[in-house]
Amino acid sequence: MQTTYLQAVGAALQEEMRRDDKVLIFGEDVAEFGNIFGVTRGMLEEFGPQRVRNTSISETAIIGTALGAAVTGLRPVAELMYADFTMVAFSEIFHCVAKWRFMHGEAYKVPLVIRCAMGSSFGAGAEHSNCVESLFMHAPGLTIISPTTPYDAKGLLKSAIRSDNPVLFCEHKQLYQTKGEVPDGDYTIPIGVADVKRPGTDVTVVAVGLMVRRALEAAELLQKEGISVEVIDPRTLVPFDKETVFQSLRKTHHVVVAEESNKTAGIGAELAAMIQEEMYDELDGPIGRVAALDIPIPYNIALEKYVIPDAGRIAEAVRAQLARNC
Amino acid sequence: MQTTYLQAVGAALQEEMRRDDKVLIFGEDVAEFGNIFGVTRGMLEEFGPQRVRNTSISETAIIGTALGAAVTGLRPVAELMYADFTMVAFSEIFHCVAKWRFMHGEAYKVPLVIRCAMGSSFGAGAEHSNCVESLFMHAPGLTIISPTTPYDAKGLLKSAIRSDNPVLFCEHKQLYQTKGEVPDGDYTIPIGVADVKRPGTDVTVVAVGLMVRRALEAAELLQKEGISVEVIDPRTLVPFDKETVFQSLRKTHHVVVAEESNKTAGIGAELAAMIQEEMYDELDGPIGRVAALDIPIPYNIALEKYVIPDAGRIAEAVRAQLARNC
Amino acid sequence: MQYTAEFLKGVYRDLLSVRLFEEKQVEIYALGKVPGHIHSGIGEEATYAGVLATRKPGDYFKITHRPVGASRILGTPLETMFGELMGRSTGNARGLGGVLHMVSRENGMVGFSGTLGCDIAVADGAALSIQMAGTDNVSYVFYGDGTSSRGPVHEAMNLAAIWKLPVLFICNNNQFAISTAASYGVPVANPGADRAAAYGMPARTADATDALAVYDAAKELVDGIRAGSGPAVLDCKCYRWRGHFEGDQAKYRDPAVTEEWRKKDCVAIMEARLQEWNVLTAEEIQRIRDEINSEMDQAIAFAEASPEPTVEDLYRNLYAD
Amino acid sequence: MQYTAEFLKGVYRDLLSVRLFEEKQVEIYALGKVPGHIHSGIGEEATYAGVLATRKPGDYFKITHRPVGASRILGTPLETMFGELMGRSTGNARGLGGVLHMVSRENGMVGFSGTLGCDIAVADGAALSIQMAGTDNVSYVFYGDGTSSRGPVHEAMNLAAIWKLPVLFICNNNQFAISTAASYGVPVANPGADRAAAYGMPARTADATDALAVYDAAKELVDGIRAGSGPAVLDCKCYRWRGHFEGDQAKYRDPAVTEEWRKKDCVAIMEARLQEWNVLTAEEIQRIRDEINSEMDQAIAFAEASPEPTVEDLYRNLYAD
Ligand SMILES: Cc1ncc(C[n+]2csc(CCOP(=O)(O)OP(=O)(O)O)c2C)c(N)n1
Ligand SMILES: Cc1ncc(C[n+]2csc(CCOP(=O)(O)OP(=O)(O)O)c2C)c(N)n1
Ligand SMILES: [Mg+2]
Ligand SMILES: [Mg+2]
Repeated sequence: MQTTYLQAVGAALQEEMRRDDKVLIFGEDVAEFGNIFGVTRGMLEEFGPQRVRNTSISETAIIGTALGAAVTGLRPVAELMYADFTMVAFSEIFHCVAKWRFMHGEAYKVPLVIRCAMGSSFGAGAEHSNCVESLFMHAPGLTIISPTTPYDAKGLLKSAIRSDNPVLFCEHKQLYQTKGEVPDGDYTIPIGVADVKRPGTDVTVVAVGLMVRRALEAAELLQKEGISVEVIDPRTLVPFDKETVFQSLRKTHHVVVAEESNKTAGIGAELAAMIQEEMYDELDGPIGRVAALDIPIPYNIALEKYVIPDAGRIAEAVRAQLARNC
Repeated sequence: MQTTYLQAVGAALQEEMRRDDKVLIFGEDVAEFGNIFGVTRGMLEEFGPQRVRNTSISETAIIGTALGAAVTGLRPVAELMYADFTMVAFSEIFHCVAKWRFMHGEAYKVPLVIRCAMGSSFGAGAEHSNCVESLFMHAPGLTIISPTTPYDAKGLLKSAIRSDNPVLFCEHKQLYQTKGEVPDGDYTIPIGVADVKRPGTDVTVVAVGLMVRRALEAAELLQKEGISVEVIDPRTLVPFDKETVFQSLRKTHHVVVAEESNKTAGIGAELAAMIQEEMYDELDGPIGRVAALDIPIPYNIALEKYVIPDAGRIAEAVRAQLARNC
Repeated sequence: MQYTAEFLKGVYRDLLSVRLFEEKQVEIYALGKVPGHIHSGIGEEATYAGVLATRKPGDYFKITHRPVGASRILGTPLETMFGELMGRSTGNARGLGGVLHMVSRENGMVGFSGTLGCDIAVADGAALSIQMAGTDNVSYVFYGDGTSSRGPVHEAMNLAAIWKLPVLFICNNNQFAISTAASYGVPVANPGADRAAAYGMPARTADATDALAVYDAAKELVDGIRAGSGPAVLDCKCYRWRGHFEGDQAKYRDPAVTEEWRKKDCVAIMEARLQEWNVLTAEEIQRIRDEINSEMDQAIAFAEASPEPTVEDLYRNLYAD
Repeated sequence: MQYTAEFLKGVYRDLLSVRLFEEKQVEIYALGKVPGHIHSGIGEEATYAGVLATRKPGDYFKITHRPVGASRILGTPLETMFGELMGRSTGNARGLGGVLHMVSRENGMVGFSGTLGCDIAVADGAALSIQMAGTDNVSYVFYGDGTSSRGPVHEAMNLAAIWKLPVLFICNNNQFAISTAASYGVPVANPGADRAAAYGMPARTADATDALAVYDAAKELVDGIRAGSGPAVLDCKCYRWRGHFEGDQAKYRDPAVTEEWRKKDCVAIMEARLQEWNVLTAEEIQRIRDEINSEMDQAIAFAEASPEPTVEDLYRNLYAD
């Protein structure tokens, strides 16, 4: 069945709530309003006000409450309206949620999911457009998922809800209305397994979030130039599926990492550093990083588009890889 | 004059407060108590309760207040007791302080310094031992300084206070009692200039914070084995002095980055990614990353020591670099 | 009548200029001229017009995302406001900050954070500048009923209280935080005033459909602050006429209640009163409206004719030299 | 006498076991047996002994960094407590969590964050579990006067209030946050109770040199919570006898005042009263002391004989399988 990414997320929530009455969701405007993007529409009606709850504007309490609920046997799905707001509960996520089990012992289980709407979305400006994965990759103890298709979103959200570890689940705003095939009913996708979104032989592009789509566009473009691009979507950033990337690399010997966040200390920093460290001899050149410019996201839309990589910029980075071969 | 790092920080504060009555300091326990490490001891007596102020335990208010004070003409030095607490004011630093000028225009100047005591210090555990530079390297708009000697600490803190841009100034707890030569009176060190702490010819070690000392120890060790290590201390992480590192690399063709924070998405991730991207052809092997294990800092001191790199681990990484030459 | 005609005309002009700005904003948004998302503040103008009638030179101000037109009261040039709103290089932040950031430093505005609540303590900082300078100025900080539940608001109030900073905290209680009614999200009737005692601060509540009632309550608190009594809280109750953002159909609330509140229009109330008091005639009112509207039309034309910011503009404001 | 002898003996044993744990902690710290930094809670035991006398099975608890010995009241085995305190593999977190994290999940303890305040809402979450299960249990959360100024405390109280969660917020007001007196850092007299009205919560204050006074006040609030009236706040006023951490000479306060407070020793007060009421004799008291001390000495010997955690232990608790 063709469904949107938004519907897929909603279906995962709905099915998991039907399956397990320990699952409940809360956050700002998730009840009557069904969340500002409509993700939780209908949930209040089906599951009632005990399991679908609005909160006050209190992000630290949302996260803290989720943590306490998880430790005492519920499986909360906490929503932060925008991924940017992970930063107002940063300590609660980084110090508490991530390290709770480590600091208190194995009797403490933290089965919670933090969902948030991430990324640029045309004119949302410097405080409502951020991607945050790289910040939390530095927090041992978290699982970080960034799905890019309806199929992945549904299957991974189900796995996240069933996981006994805390998961940061990043939904991309620009993907909410994109469509894809999603089988009816229950299925899960294992956490920590990358997906080759397009096979290819010349250059490996590891793309995250919205950049998966742009990388696929770039691959299409490049095919016309006779360049075969393999696009890998890690889907989960922690744990990271190194092996799928390494396998690809053994074939292509060229890697470009594409992400939407600022370049400095972004996801690409970690991936490039890790790949060159572990696979140096397989590389025929430096790993390219395609990322947003190191600037807050500007309000002006033309400049917003300029700051965030497009297919053209990814294609350029791929060509630069191959130019080194000559 | 030989002074401690702690005294050097104190002297910089004192001299700048004497020089410019727009400078004031506030934070938890900075007044009578002189800060929990003693850095601001005597300041209240000299400058009075208007310019040396205790706050409540309100880190977001400390940062917000510093921002408002800076925008309206003061030059606040705000203290967060531990660097870990930057995370409780993360949004205020990342979204507000860093982007304020960008979001509001050039009429807005943000001359403020956030000082914090950083790093491991024997048994302080998972929430009081963190290094945070890499998190904030992802926030365009900030200047980030991590001095490692009394001389650097004093000169750079003065530059930070005189800067019209917001500065995160990280003081390492384990360095507070270390001594070094500091000239009497006023001098500054320019922001964004690295320092070659030890010249060498075989391998470049870019070390940050406490790891500068450990890298120097490692260099000493390795010298006995006939290996000549150049130790570079970036001193400021943003802006980063690429040229000094590149110059060294043109000579050694081998780089190891040493830091104290978790490896994944740490400082070394960015530096390794950047160096391989920009200087690939000068490299004779992969850039080595020496960092803390990807685990919260454990309370048990033997394990804390195990998690954080020591001179031996840096030396090993250097040897691994050269082993590739054969 | 306890107010001078001059004063009343000033308050009215402020009130109206916010209303007309807010209406204009909705209008040009519908025409696709605004790149970002706007939050209409129609119905909430009296909070600003009333409170800001107590201001004097040297005061500082932190406004919010609603009504953004309030920036006009403080003197922000319409050209830079519309420039910013429309993402043009003539905006105060060269079109990079956007709809939430139409401010002017030269008029005492300290800025705004779209991460609601994180900027409340910025007003403490401005008040600290005032306290260090030893003047009798005030730092005004506006925030919403929903925002009142955020932690940084608590921290900022606490610090202002212990340092006795000259801050007036103004809670613009429009009774909603997106879809969440204040009656649900806030466990007290007055999200500002009922929390003031937690910091030992004096507080007042005001009917913010009436700019003069707001002024009176604010004046009492501001006089105290200027006299050195430390921070205070003012609660202004009004109602958000439109959806949270344009496009929000506000199905989460009763249209009949909305209708009731729309009848208590702060602009109409003020106009009726000024006519009754013979301060302004219907014709004069119309003239003022026309004046403001034509100023805005000119500013919009100017903004539209302004160049988009360039790639060079991007880095210009990131760091000061 | 309104209390049973059984009850009084129980409260006394709790009080004393915290005191003796705290003393033991100071003692072994001075001997260099504790790797981390400890915060002595001597003088503050009555807050815990009094409040926790209202508990029943199924309740949840969030304690603080002071007095950490309170974990003992809830049943955390001394072996895992000293194991954790001394950084040994027999600690509840294998010696990786440390002095701040001596807890037991099986006794309802939800954990603690050394980033003060960030964990207050964890008690809301535990209360949510109770609310979903529909029992009359209570989630108890302790925090300090200094911590009361942190934003997350405000957020947690607000959310507990709007969801009517069964939470008892207990402010252990020992009058200091490191060197900062509550009289400076908190703008109200009672950092807990005086802020309860901001959330429409009932509140009580108690003299926390008297465990029974604490119990009485807590009981009233807890009965209400169990009956479904939603969250409440209890303020317990006591005094931190020692420095903030061991080594702090507390020069920021008047030793004469400290002396005055030391005279109001909650343990001595309880002992005198129990003897007066013929609940315990001096000999019985001594026997209880000896019993507790010898249990502790055994546990310390056990911990000292326990292996240090290994490198394999490091990753064992990071993720659940
Ligand atoms: C920290 C934070 N959380 C959530 C949001 C999303 N958000 C934007 S406006 C809004 C409602 C604000 O309510 P209120 O403070 O009453 O102001 P109003 O919109 O009614 O003017 C919310 C939740 C935000 N911008 N910042
Ligand atoms: C968020 C945060 N800020 C600062 C600290 C440092 N700190 C540790 S204990 C303490 C004082 C706490 O005072 P209070 O809440 O009254 O508890 P007490 O120590 O008196 O028991 C402070 C400021 C911290 N641990 N966490
Ligand atoms: Mg509102
Ligand atoms: Mg205290």
